[in-house]
Amino acid sequence: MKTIILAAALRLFFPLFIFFSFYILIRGHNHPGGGFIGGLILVIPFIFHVLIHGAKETQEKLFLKRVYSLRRKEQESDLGYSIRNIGYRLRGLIPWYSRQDKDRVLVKQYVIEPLHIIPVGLSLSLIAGILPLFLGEAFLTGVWAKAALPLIGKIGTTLLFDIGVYILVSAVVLKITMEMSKS
Amino acid sequence: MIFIIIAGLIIAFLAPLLHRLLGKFIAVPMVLLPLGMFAYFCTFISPVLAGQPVLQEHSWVPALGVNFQFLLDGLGLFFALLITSFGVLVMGYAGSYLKGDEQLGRFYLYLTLFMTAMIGVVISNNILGLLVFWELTSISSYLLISYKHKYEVARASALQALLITNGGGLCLMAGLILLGIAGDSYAITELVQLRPELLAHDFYLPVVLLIMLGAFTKSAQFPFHVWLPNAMAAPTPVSAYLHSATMVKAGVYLLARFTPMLGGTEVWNYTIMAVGATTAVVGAFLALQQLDLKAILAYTTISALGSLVTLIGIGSTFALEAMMVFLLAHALYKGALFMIAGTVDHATGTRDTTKLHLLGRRMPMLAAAAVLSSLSMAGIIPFFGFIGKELLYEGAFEAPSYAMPLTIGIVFSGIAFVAVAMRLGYGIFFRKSAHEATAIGHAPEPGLWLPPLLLGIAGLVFGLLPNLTVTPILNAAGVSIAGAEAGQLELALWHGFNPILLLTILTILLGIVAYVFTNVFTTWPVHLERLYNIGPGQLYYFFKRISARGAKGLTGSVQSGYLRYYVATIIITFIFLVIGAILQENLYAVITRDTWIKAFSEIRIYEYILLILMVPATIYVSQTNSRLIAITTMSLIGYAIALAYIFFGAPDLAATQFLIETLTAVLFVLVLHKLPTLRTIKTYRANLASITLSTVFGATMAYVMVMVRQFPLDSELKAYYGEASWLEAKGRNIVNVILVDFRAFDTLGEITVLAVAALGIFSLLNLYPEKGDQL
Amino acid sequence: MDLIFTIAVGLLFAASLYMILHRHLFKLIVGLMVFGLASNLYVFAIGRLTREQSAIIPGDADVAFEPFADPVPQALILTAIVIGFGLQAFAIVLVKRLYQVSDSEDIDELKNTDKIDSTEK
Amino acid sequence: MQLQDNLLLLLPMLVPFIGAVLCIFCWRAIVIQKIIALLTQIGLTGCSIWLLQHVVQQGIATIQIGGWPAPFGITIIADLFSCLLLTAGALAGLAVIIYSFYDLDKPRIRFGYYPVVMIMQMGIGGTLLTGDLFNLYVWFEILLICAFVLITIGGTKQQLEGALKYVTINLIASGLLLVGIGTIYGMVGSLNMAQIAVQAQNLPHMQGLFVVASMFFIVSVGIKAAVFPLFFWLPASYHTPPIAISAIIAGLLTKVGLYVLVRLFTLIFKVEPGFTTDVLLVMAGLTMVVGVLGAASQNDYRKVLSFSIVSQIGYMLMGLAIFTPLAIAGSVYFIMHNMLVKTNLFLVGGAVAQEQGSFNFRYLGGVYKKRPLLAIIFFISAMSLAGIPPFSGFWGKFMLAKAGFESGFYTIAGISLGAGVITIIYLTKIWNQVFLKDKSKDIPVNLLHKQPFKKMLQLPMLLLLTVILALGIFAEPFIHLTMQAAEELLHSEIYINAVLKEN
Repeated sequence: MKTIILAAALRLFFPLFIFFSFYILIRGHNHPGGGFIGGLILVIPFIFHVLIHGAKETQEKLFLKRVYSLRRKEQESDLGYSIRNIGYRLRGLIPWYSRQDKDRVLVKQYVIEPLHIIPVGLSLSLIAGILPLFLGEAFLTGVWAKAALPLIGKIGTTLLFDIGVYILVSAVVLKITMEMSKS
Repeated sequence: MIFIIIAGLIIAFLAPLLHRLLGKFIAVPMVLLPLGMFAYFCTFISPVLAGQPVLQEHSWVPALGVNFQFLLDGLGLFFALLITSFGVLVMGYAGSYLKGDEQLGRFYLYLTLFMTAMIGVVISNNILGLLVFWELTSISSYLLISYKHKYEVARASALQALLITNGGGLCLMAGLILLGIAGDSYAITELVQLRPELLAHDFYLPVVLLIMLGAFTKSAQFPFHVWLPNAMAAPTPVSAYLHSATMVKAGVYLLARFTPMLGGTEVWNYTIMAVGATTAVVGAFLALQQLDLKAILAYTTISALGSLVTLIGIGSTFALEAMMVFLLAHALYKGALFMIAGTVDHATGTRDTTKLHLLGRRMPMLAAAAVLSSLSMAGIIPFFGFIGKELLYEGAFEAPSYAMPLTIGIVFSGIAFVAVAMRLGYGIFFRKSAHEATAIGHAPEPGLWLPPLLLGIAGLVFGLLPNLTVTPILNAAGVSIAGAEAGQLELALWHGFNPILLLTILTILLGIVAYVFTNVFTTWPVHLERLYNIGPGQLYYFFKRISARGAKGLTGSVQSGYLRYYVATIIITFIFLVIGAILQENLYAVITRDTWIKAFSEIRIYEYILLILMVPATIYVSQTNSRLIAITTMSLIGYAIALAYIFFGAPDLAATQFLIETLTAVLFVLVLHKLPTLRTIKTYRANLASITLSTVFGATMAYVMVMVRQFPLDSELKAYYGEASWLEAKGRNIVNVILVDFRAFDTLGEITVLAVAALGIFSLLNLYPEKGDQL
Repeated sequence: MDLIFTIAVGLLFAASLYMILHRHLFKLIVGLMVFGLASNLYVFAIGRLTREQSAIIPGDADVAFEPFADPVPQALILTAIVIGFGLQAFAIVLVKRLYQVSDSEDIDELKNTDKIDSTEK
Repeated sequence: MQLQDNLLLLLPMLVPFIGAVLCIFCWRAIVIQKIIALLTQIGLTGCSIWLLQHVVQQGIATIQIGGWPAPFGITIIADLFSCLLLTAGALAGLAVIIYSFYDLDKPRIRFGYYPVVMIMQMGIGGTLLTGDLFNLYVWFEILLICAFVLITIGGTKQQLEGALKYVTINLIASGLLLVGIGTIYGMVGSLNMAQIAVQAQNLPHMQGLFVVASMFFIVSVGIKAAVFPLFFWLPASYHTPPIAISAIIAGLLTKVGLYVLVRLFTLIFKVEPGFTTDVLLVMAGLTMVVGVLGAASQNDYRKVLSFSIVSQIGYMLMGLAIFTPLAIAGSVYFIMHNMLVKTNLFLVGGAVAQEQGSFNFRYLGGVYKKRPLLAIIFFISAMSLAGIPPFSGFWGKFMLAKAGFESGFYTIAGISLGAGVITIIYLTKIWNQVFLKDKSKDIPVNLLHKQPFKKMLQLPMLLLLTVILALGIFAEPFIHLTMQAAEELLHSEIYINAVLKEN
């Protein structure tokens, strides 16, 4: 299924799906949608990526993070190098601003393993449950902030809970698809 | 008295430790324990003889009425003294017999445990407490029989003994529970007062039969006697203690104990009498045929137990008193003879009477003990055995009914006793024969001949001076069984010339004749094999084999390994239960014409799409032989259902259903090439059967649905959520509010399931033996 | 309108059982999935049906007015669908691995663990 | 007080949950996982005992998740029955966790043994404490998926084969359970068990339907509880995974199923003489008989015990069918005792196999001489299971038999005692074959490279043995508690009032 058109289309749809899924998550409290549906939508482009490129490549492209440093110039002072390097590292955090310098060195690389995201989702939901306990409320009570945010609306622990669901569902589905595709 | 029990248990469990500390001197503390107990019980002699039973109570599980309630009356005291005094001798004997055995500590553990349990049995006043100790004796007996656990014989015999006695124990348990229900009390002293009510109670018959079963199995009555000869696989001290002097008499004790409460009726007397007499005759007959020393003794024990039980069955005051005397006499000589047999075995390495000759010269003290006890066994004046036998004969002779057959049976048993006694006391020790004297490995040490000798001397002393020694306590025991009119017994060696004396002389003469013709009896079994093949011993193995095979067959057919049978069975059970409930509750009548009309009414045109999509898809998916089409059609069904959710106001559900269905299809596609290709495996008949079953199942579900839906649903949840969703939970999408607020706990569980599923899939796909991980 | 659901539920249950009883690994897994669909549909239908008006409180109201679809079965089914997805995904992988290991799609041949005298260690 | 009340009831679920989450965070760090698991399990045991003590002193405790009032939110409720089982389960779990330190292979630990076991503990806690029917379903599914994962972890052929049966039958059970819950909702429009119980009395025209609905639960929960003729998955799968897994599943899961049956049939569907009683009685009797016969005919340590689980379930069901205070108390006691004893017997088997490399009687022997402590542990546990006094099983058996005789159910009481004899047969079979007999000379070579025996394995067994002995010899307080629990169960208004007290 390695078609160029699909691959190109996917690149286009990637941010779209991500934003759409987030939109579904946020509006879920008042309209059809919610963390679960949102999470499923979030993984759609990833699944397509897996289907098109295979799990190995998906991992390589989407989940492999590399951290680079600049190569040290000759006779450069420690201080100067450090300043330059920190600047470079900071720029590296912004995806579209990172420079493909030739004189960089790979410091370390790590794979973002969906498995490690699973407990994050679980603990977010759990925290949403435990927080109200400290406010003297029952477990999993919805506690709401006084002020409302623009676009998102009122913020409450239920939203946090739903975000936990969202993260977990996407991580789980991603993990399952990637494992199945790998084997 | 509870501290006696506790001390016994503690010392029992200390025995292995003591063995490690003291080595072969472990016998010293182990002998001191029963000695101390004996001394303790002796302090109760005077109050008990004065007619004041001692009653002590300690609560254990009062919620169930199970307590340690100890009663020391004549009967209990008699048995307690018997058990502890024999305990002293056997513990000492065992120390010498098993000297150097590395598991001696364990042996003492079991033996002490047994002794303690046995004391518990005879002093318990609470019938459930009695049951507890009763079962403990079975278990410790099991452990003792299987002591030489290397040998298959020991293991099999131990199992047999355990099964029979424990089976009886369970009967006893049932009987005692019923007795407790009938009398609304668990105390023997109270139940005795309720005798008239108990006799009239509906439960009387089952109670009596069940208790008898318990007693008969324990006391090796025909046809349950088979375990006792096999139990001789145990080390000899065990045989001497458990299987002749004490444990097997627990059944006799039980019957005696319950006589004042339940006895005296026809069913009680005749059943016990018949079983006892049969056992006495069968045991005696089989004893004559044995060649093995311990087997001979085992069968005579069975016979003696039969005689004891017969006396209880006769039930007259005199017979009951005679029973006590004979019991003591038997314990004395049989315990001694077992120990002698053990010593002989220990010294020569064989127990085969045909290989044992002229042992008297090399082991004079042992021979003396043997002579004393076999004379007692044969019932020769002036030994205590003589008094016992006289009373036994008299009891049978004067039985209120069936005196004649009973007497014949008992006398037959007596004849066998004489013959056997001659073989033991004379045959292997002194009889001149063509053979050389049997070689003796090493001369027995005092610990091996002193205990039997003491017992033999006791038999003589008790015989000469019965009234100075044992009569009072026997009388007290008689009072506990037979009531106040008993207790007047005066034991004496000489009763004058009467029919009983005639019978005794006849017995001795015939016994000598039987001894002379020993060979005839011992070669008989060859001719009798066929008879034995249908005897209870063979029957036990037959049942065991059959039931093992049956169990295997049943298990094989129930747990067949065929998954579809499992599923079919479950579904059939389900259908059966649901339809059964519908018929039982007359629910088919509830469904009226209106229900059906309602079911057909107001379908909108576009809703037919659902059916049009679903019906062919469903049929197709179950018939197709293409994997891809199967997946596609299944997704189609899923989408149709999603459509239904949209039609009926469930957009969230529809979206989820749609996404999940797609995702499932994707997962399938991902592994499709690893999945088996489809083909039809089923046979035509199986196909027909499963179509039928499936149809009935589907129809049942549909029927239940129709039935439920005919009533209006007034859901308070729906109403409440409708009101509270926006005002209190601040969300307009009620479904989502339920998921993240009202019932968020469910959702927490749900995501946990997902997480675990991901972990599981991860491990399934990455961890398997072929992958090189050493499991 | 009950009729549609009655027929559909009956049909789905029957078909799923039919497939489970077929001795084929693949059919088994499909049958189990259809079984899940059937039970969801059953729960949905038994909570009574309301056309079109979904369980969402309109923007101008404080409470939901009848008739609106019962949100409770919906929430239950949503949970059940998700849980079912997890279990079914696991089952698919299990079947896949089992087929790899045993090399047979006939379930009747997979009865070693039930045998009394199996040769396992 | 709010916080304390909340914590009291939540901790049995949250402690293992947090432990599991932490374990997943430390996916690769086995040692840390072990420490977390141990701490969690100790914490869980402590919480259970705390809760038990609270309930004993102050009666039933409830909280509402999310603060929504009773029939509308999810109720978490602890009565004596659930607390007793919770404590027993936590103790069994503790023993298994300690055991697994010394016997479970590394790969299985690396692939999530600890987190899954802990989530299973959470599921058990949830099942025991929830007062909501659908929430119960969710907890059941957690138990189910955890069992799936644990049974298949390691992926040997036998495990997968057994798992196929486990998965198929249990997925059907889940479906039927969901359908049953849907049916109940369709009838009364509520999911709170107490509220359903109230409604059941208020809706006389639905009495018949309630009986029909109860059949859904008998079958679906009966499958999980391994009742005849629904138990087939159990002997097919329980013996396939390593002992550290078998023990915890075998010790706890079926009993949890039985707990639910008892809960439902004391609270919602009353067992009244008639169809339900007959069904339960027949099932109980057949379960006992088929179970013991199955156990007696096996030649593998784990298989014997697997069938033995089935037979013991029959006893527990029998108490429910008889439905008198004594009978229910007997069942409660039996469940508790069985959780501990069965776990311990499985652990002993594991220790034996660690040294000898097999579970098959043909290749085992000589343990009695070589490992006396292990032999004692086995013997006492086995005697407990067989119901020999004064060990714990006796009291359960006694209470059930007495209740049966008292209420006129002579046949079932007789069967229960008769099955006891066969119980002794198969236990002595193990004793004979594994402990007494000398080891056979011709052992296949692949069984010879065995692991050295780790003495520490006996520690968790001794822990359980202590509890078992206490349960038997100092039975009075426990029996008193079970009697109280039975009174609570039979007077369902106590439970209902505790849940719906605000209204």
